[in-house]
Amino acid sequence: MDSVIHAQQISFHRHGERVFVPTNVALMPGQLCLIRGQNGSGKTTLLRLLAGIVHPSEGTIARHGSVAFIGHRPGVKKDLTALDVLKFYAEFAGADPLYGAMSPQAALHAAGLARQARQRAGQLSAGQRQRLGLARLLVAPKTIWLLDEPYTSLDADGCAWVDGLLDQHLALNGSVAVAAHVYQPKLNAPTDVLDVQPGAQHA
Amino acid sequence: MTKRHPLRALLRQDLQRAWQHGGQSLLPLIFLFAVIAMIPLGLGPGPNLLAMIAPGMIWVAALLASLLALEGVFRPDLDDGTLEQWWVDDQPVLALICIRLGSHWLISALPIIVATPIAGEMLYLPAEALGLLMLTLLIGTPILSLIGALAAALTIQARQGSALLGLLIFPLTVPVLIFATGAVSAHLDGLTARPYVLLLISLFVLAATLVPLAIKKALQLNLE
Amino acid sequence: MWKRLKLAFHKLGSPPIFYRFAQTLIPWLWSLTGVGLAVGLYQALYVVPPDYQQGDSYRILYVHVPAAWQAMATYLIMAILAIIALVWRIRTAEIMAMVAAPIGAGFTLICLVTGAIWGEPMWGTWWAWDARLTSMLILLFIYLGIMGLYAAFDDHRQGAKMASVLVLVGVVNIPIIHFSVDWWTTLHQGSTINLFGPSSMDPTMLPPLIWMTVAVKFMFAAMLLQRARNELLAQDQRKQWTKRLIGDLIE
Amino acid sequence: MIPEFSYANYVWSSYAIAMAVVLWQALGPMFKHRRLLWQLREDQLLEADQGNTAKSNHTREHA
Repeated sequence: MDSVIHAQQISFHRHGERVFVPTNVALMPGQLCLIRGQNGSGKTTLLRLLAGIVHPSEGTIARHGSVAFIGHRPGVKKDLTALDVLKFYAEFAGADPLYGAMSPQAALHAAGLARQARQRAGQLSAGQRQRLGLARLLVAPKTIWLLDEPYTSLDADGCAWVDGLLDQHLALNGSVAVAAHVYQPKLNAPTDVLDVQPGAQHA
Repeated sequence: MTKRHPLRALLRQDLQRAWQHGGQSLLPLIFLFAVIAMIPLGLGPGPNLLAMIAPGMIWVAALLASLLALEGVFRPDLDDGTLEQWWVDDQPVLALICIRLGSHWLISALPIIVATPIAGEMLYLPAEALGLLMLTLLIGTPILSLIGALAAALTIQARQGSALLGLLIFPLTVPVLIFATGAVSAHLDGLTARPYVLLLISLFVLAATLVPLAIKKALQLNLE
Repeated sequence: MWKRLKLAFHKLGSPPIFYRFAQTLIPWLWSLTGVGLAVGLYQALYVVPPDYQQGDSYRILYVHVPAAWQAMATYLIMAILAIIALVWRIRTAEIMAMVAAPIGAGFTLICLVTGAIWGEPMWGTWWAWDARLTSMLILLFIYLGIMGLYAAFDDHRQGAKMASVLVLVGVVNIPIIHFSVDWWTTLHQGSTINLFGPSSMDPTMLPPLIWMTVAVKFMFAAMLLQRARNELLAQDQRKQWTKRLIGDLIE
Repeated sequence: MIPEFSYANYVWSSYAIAMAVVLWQALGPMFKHRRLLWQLREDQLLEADQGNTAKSNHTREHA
């Protein structure tokens, strides 16, 4: 089977210096790629490159499949209700027909936020907001999930819920790239590890 | 709901949020009236003088009012991580920018245009100039929104961005101000306002084609 | 040819090479400026006869006009550098575009002040909303805006990129501003006395203008390289090449 | 030596102001360059010094 993301020797230059050492990424269907590295090693930048938010300064990226990206900041408008946030994403991002999309209500339920549906996102706790951000993956499912520190501010239950989401997605032949530096996902599926090295000085 | 409608979704969300903010969305309008009310207090209530300067004053007040809402055009989206979603999964970025500009104009500028008759009445604006003044506002305020949004996109991460906004915007909006008020005074002098209105329209076309590209570039630089 | 040009371009893009290049060029540029100014000023103040209409006050033209030309030319150069900076991401172009703004603002200021001084004996007022003076005033604000935007970023390179976008927007806008202001003054003043126009210049009055204009061009180049050299040094304090440079100076 | 212009005040003051702006634009960066080099040199000497003392402390501890 062909890879859904194929990146060759990509890197990004900030201030004329490489953020990380040029890296190859080959993400296969049904595969999880765990991106590791110290703080500031460029995990976030690598994920943003893979998502297409920034363009690589060197190397090439080919994507085959729809992409969902959940960054540091989960992309939740604080003045909207939890339900409205998900309704917006269902319409804004749409669902890949390969996967069954949940209704916003069902997704809230799955994320354990059924009782917070009418609350403004600004009133939710950080962990709840993180769950809400991740629930986007259910209302607007995509083939490739790019998740930047999805376990941030989640409790043990939340981490297990995310692990479940990932397992389910991988079982459907979806692909996931996760940057995580504390919690390690506990999954059934094969996990590939990619270590990001901070960039050396670029002469 | 499998098909995506990013433009519709964004427009709906923007309008919904403006509606929820209620009074806050009307701040530019309130500010406009505050400025209008200051003018007779500063210049004296003489109807002749006020009538003469009314078109220009309403335009300057509209320009100042348009500054107020700019903080909210892109900055909150960058801060909460929704802006980067515009670049994920081949979304039509340029069209999204245009939608955002459109909703911004609807929320901040349209109320001002609708309220112009009242402002005109307060400054003894000659009745025959009102229609033309509203027309120039209708064509000109979108240009202000475009230039303002560009300045906002450039200053998102700047220190004291809001203080800079005015300095960046005013020189660029000089032609709009000149042609718009020129149209009205030509009309009041019994001349044709046509060339001014046509120039204003071509300014709008030029701005509408070029500025969104510059905004896209500026936002992209912010995401790097 | 093209390839060699491109190579030279990239070489100049390297900070230490650019620094040394500027270092050797600056004294030459200042000397040429000095020669040009000496000849130009001598001709402007001693050689050319007084104008039969304006008396001697027209001599202000020899600073006013070269400054005005340079104020506009600087913007054009800045715009070209901004394009190079945004498209090819060459850092020295970025820096030169940014340091061009204060220089352009300086020439604009000279143009405005000398214009105002000229206006006093001619119009009887220091400031008139004359089309050219007004456009220059707006140009000054644009320069200040670019400088302000660049200075408002802690990250110089981010600031330079943002300001470069603004420079390019200005390049489209400046002719429109000029045109609109022209229209505006004819609308509001009927016909102004055309003071600054090159309407009927006696050929004997021309040589000093040429000398001064050329001198100002060299002056601009010298100032640009001077400021760019400083900016490069300040930004690269922690880089190897500056350390080596300082090391050479210590010995 | 100085020519007797009509409007002499206007002519001389505009030349003087132009000269002042030019001098300010030319000399400012020149001084800044000197200051920068001086400052960088000082930083570097300080750094080298620190390196030396650190080394000598180290040897002392060993002794």
